Amino acid sequence: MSDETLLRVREVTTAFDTPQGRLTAVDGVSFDLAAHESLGVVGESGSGKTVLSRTIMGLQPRRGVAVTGSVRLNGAEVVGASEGAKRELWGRQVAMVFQDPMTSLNPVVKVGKQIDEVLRVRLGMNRAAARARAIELLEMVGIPAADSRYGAYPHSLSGGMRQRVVIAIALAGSPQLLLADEPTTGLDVTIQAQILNLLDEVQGRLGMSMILVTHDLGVVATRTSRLVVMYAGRVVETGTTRDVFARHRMPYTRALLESSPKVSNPSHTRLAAIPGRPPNLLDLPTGCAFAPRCAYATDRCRTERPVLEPADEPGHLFACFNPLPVRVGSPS
Amino acid sequence: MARYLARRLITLVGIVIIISIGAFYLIHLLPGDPATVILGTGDSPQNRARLYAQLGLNRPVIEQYFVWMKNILHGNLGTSFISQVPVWTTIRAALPIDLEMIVLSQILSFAVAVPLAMSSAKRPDSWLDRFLGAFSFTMLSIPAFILVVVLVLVVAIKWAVPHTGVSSYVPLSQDWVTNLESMALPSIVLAIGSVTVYYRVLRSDLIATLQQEYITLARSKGISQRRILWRHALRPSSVALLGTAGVNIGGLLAGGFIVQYLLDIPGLGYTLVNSIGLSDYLVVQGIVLVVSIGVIVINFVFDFLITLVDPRIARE
Amino acid sequence: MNESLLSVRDLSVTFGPRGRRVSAVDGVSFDVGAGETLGLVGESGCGKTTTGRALMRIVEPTAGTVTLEGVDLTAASGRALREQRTAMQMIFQDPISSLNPRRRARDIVAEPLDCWKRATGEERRRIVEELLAQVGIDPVAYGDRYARQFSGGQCQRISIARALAMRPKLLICDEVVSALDVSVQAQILNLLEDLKAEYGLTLLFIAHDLAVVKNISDRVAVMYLGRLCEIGPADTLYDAPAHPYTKFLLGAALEADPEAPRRSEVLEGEPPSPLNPPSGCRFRTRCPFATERCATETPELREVAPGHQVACHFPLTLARPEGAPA
Amino acid sequence: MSSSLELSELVEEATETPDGRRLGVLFWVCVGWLALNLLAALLANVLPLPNPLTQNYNVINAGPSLHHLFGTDDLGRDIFSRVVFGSRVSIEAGLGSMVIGFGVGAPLGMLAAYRRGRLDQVLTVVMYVVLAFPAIIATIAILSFWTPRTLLKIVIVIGVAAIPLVYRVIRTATLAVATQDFVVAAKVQGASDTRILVRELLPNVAPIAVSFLLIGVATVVTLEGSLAFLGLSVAPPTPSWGNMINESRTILQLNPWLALFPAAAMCLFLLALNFIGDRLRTHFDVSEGKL
Repeated sequence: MSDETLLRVREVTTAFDTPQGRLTAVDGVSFDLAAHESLGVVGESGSGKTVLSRTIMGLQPRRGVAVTGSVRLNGAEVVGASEGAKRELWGRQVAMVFQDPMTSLNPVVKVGKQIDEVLRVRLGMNRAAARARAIELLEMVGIPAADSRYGAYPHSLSGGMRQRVVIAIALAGSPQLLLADEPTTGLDVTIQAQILNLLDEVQGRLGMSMILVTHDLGVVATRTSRLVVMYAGRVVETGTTRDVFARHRMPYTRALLESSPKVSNPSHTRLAAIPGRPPNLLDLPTGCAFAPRCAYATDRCRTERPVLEPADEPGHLFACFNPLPVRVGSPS
Repeated sequence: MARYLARRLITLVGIVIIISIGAFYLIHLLPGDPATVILGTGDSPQNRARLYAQLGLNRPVIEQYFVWMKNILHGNLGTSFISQVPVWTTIRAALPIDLEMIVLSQILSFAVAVPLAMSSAKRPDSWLDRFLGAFSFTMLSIPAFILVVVLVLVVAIKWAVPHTGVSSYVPLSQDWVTNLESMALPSIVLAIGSVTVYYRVLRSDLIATLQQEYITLARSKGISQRRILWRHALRPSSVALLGTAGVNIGGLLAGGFIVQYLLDIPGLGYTLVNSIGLSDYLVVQGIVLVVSIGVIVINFVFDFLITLVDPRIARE
Repeated sequence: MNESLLSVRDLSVTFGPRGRRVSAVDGVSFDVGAGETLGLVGESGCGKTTTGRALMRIVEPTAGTVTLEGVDLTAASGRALREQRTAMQMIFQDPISSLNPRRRARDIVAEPLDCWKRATGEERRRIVEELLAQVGIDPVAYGDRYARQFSGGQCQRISIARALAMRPKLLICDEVVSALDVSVQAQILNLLEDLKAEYGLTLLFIAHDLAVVKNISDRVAVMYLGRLCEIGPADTLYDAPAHPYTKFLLGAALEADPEAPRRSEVLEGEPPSPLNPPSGCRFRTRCPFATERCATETPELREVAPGHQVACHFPLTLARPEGAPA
Repeated sequence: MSSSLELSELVEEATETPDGRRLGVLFWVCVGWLALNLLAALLANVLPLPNPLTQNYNVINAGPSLHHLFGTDDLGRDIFSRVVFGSRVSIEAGLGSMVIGFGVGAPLGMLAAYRRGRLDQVLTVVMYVVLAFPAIIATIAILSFWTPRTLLKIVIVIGVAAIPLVYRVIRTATLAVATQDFVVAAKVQGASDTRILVRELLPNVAPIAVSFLLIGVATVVTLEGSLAFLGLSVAPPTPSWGNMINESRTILQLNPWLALFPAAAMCLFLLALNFIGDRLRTHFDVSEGKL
């Protein structure tokens, strides 16, 4: 492993025990993340992208979960580590920005105190220093009148402001890796743009690595250098963002790209909808999980599971028996 | 916040007035002549004359109410026609006993229920949680009077603990050891009832809270589980607990009679039961009024505590 | 434009008690021509959903008129109102909560028919099965399932079938695809286009997603803080927005294309509170072009191109030299 | 969304019937026990039971035997028979007062939550005020002076006191449903208010109402027992569980059976009611939360 690699994920599988049986939410996922790099993880609901981000952090519930494989963050193994050992990583090495800013802040604790906690408990700052630093962080994430907002309760802040506070909490311990799980899903477009720019800016400024988990290809298109596309818990395609957009080989990637409407297309452009619905994780088909919805599926797809294999470009992998031909030019 | 409290205070006063009307009017709702009901067994021509003078029974009902109210505001709830003791004197002697019983039982209840609920919520469906769940459910289904009968049988008789009667009751200020000895059993009985309720309410809210995203965020900061439970989970989970406690404590004040009656503790409930037996209407009326107001004040205090715990509530 | 089917004039909705009154919709006027799709777009809290609900009088308008085919809907009450409502139908954002979990798909779709005793027995069954089949739900396999047994996309299909049962003239779609996965979203959008053609429907399509709105709409109206900013043909409005707000909104939209230019012009700040909206133009507090005049004088909608109206004192299209690229 | 919440979503997505949860064996045992109690109370006159009032001084304070299943009391009356007949008082008081409480409180609560506005405001304030009056104290006060005491009067007083409580629960439950989009959808289709109340709201509120009703019956049974201790329930010699336990206190050491059987009957009855009520509530609450 090169010393540039910050995060090394190998064959990670996360399965939940449910009353209806064993549910494999993440299935054999592997990738590397270099320092200062930003990686996008894209998939629809049920693709396992959120469970994957929690598994990387080791933040899954305590019981009823089985994780196998290896997640090494700066050389430290997360899978199987004790809660105490993981606690050492959390906040200091890796921090998370959550999906819904309305529910991710404690409603009865002042926002300043929620930032303070990392500084005082984890960094051992005293009360005054923690307060000063918390206000600095609030200013850094673009909260106006940070001094007075320090004592505000979350309910008096708008969604955008709350997400800035969540980012401030994540930055408090100066982590090397920031995991952002759908950080802008519930926000308005103009606020979404603000938050994405903020994440971009702090990542560059603090030299962090970032994993941006989202269902929206628009979010990752210009803000990540590499992409992982997930379907039914597995990686179906990965490569540089450019390669995945322009030279994708997996039919699901194309379907995902072409089924979402674009502002640049004329109105009443017929959308290439994917038939059927996202897969049932408790009852996955034997072969390729996408086969039932795939226009190119053959008998082999329905019986045998494709593994990731390299495409022409370096670092570009796809899992498909009938890959699409490389198209010339960009997909749009 | 201040506006919210002011509004609550106004409603409080309004309700007290309505309750006073209710307590006053009770006598007119009952069948028969009010004078006969009030005098009960203490009927005599002199008493009758005094009653008419005291309440102005021949005057219009509205005027009677104002006379009655004026007396009450001067601390005069009337004088019992049966014992010839002022009602307020009787109540003042009994009330501290209820308060002591409630304070003791509530300290005990919270001290037991909160840690139990936390250990249950930490690992729902663990053997401890299942056991506590089943146990609390069973206790919930045993009425207080059955519990008292059983406890008296086991503790007071089998273990020969001194069973104090009304005559031997000693106030806290006189001899706290003897007092606590006699208050232990009733407080424990009341506490058992409260613990089961508090445990169940807090446990289910804690479990819901621990599934909230902000708890995951707190975990992701790398702080200890103990800190998460006490600093992040307990406060947002205690809104329903405080609401329940307010109602429950009010219920103890109003419903403590059964325990007092069975254990011979001369509190308000005991006095109430006795007065009902003697048909001492004025004492009953006085206790109804005092207890009602007490219940409302307790609810108000707990509503206030809730707004302290959850700042979102005062905003609505 | 075709002859207008729906005509909204000076529609206003206010909520709340005196002193804390929120003006959610303030003097909104627009027309929807028969057979066309009008997209209503804006950020949360801009009043687009309230506008849709006020048209159906689920929320009572405080002022203004709503006319459908010459009939004033704001005048009716009681049974007449209920009967008029059937000419318009509505589909909601949350597909799961739109269906009563304790009823079967078949009965949900039949509900409007039962309400008005339009069909019974064999005819009712035939209509329901036809509708379900049309929205892509197999009536034989799924018709007897309870609402709670369906996925979000399927629920939305059932909602559409129910809305079509009374053969409405106007369909109001309120954020109907925002709760769905992209792949399912495309299915529903295509389905709506197909049904619109088949039933000759007129659509009012309310959404926050600019790409979705453009995709389905003939004309688009943009709302900000309870007022209409701009209304015009979809393609023109997106290519050459006349209102600064529209321009910023489009600038913030994310294009799923890594080669797309990363637009640096981001709208700063957040919308002000509707409790205390700014005087004059409501966008002026965030508008980089705002002047004195914007604070004192409320801009009215005026035409900048045929069919393209804007409520701005200094529309962008007029300020540009002729022939400049959009 | 937390991992566990997301998990439940995944599971729901993956299983076609989220409502497939079971109520459990214990639930049905409790239902059976309740049914047995009701049946015995209903058929007490027809069953081959000795008269609960007949005194037999030859067998006083006898332990359980084949002849007297639960033994006899200090007057030689058959305890088993008295327990069975005594259940009638508890059941009549519990069901009767809940019929009054739900008969008035439930329709008002549903109407207020659906209509909102002025009607809701007025009703809620009235109920709030009534609720502030401590029901137990009021019940005792009224019953102590409203003589002669009969079961009907007890039922009326408790039933009226229950109205605001029922109103509040039903109003809250209806409110949670009435704000859902399917109610708006029904309005949009032109459904009348009555139709919406009956077709859309009632089926969703009913399960909560039933579970609350069962817990309400349990509360009233306990309250009636307490009243018996104060001599405010039905007068002896009519058997009731409360009366029997109260009478047994003085001779508890002499004849523990006398207290044990009515107390056990009462506790098991309450346990069954509470368990069924609680189970129903969690069973429906979960799916309600997913609405």
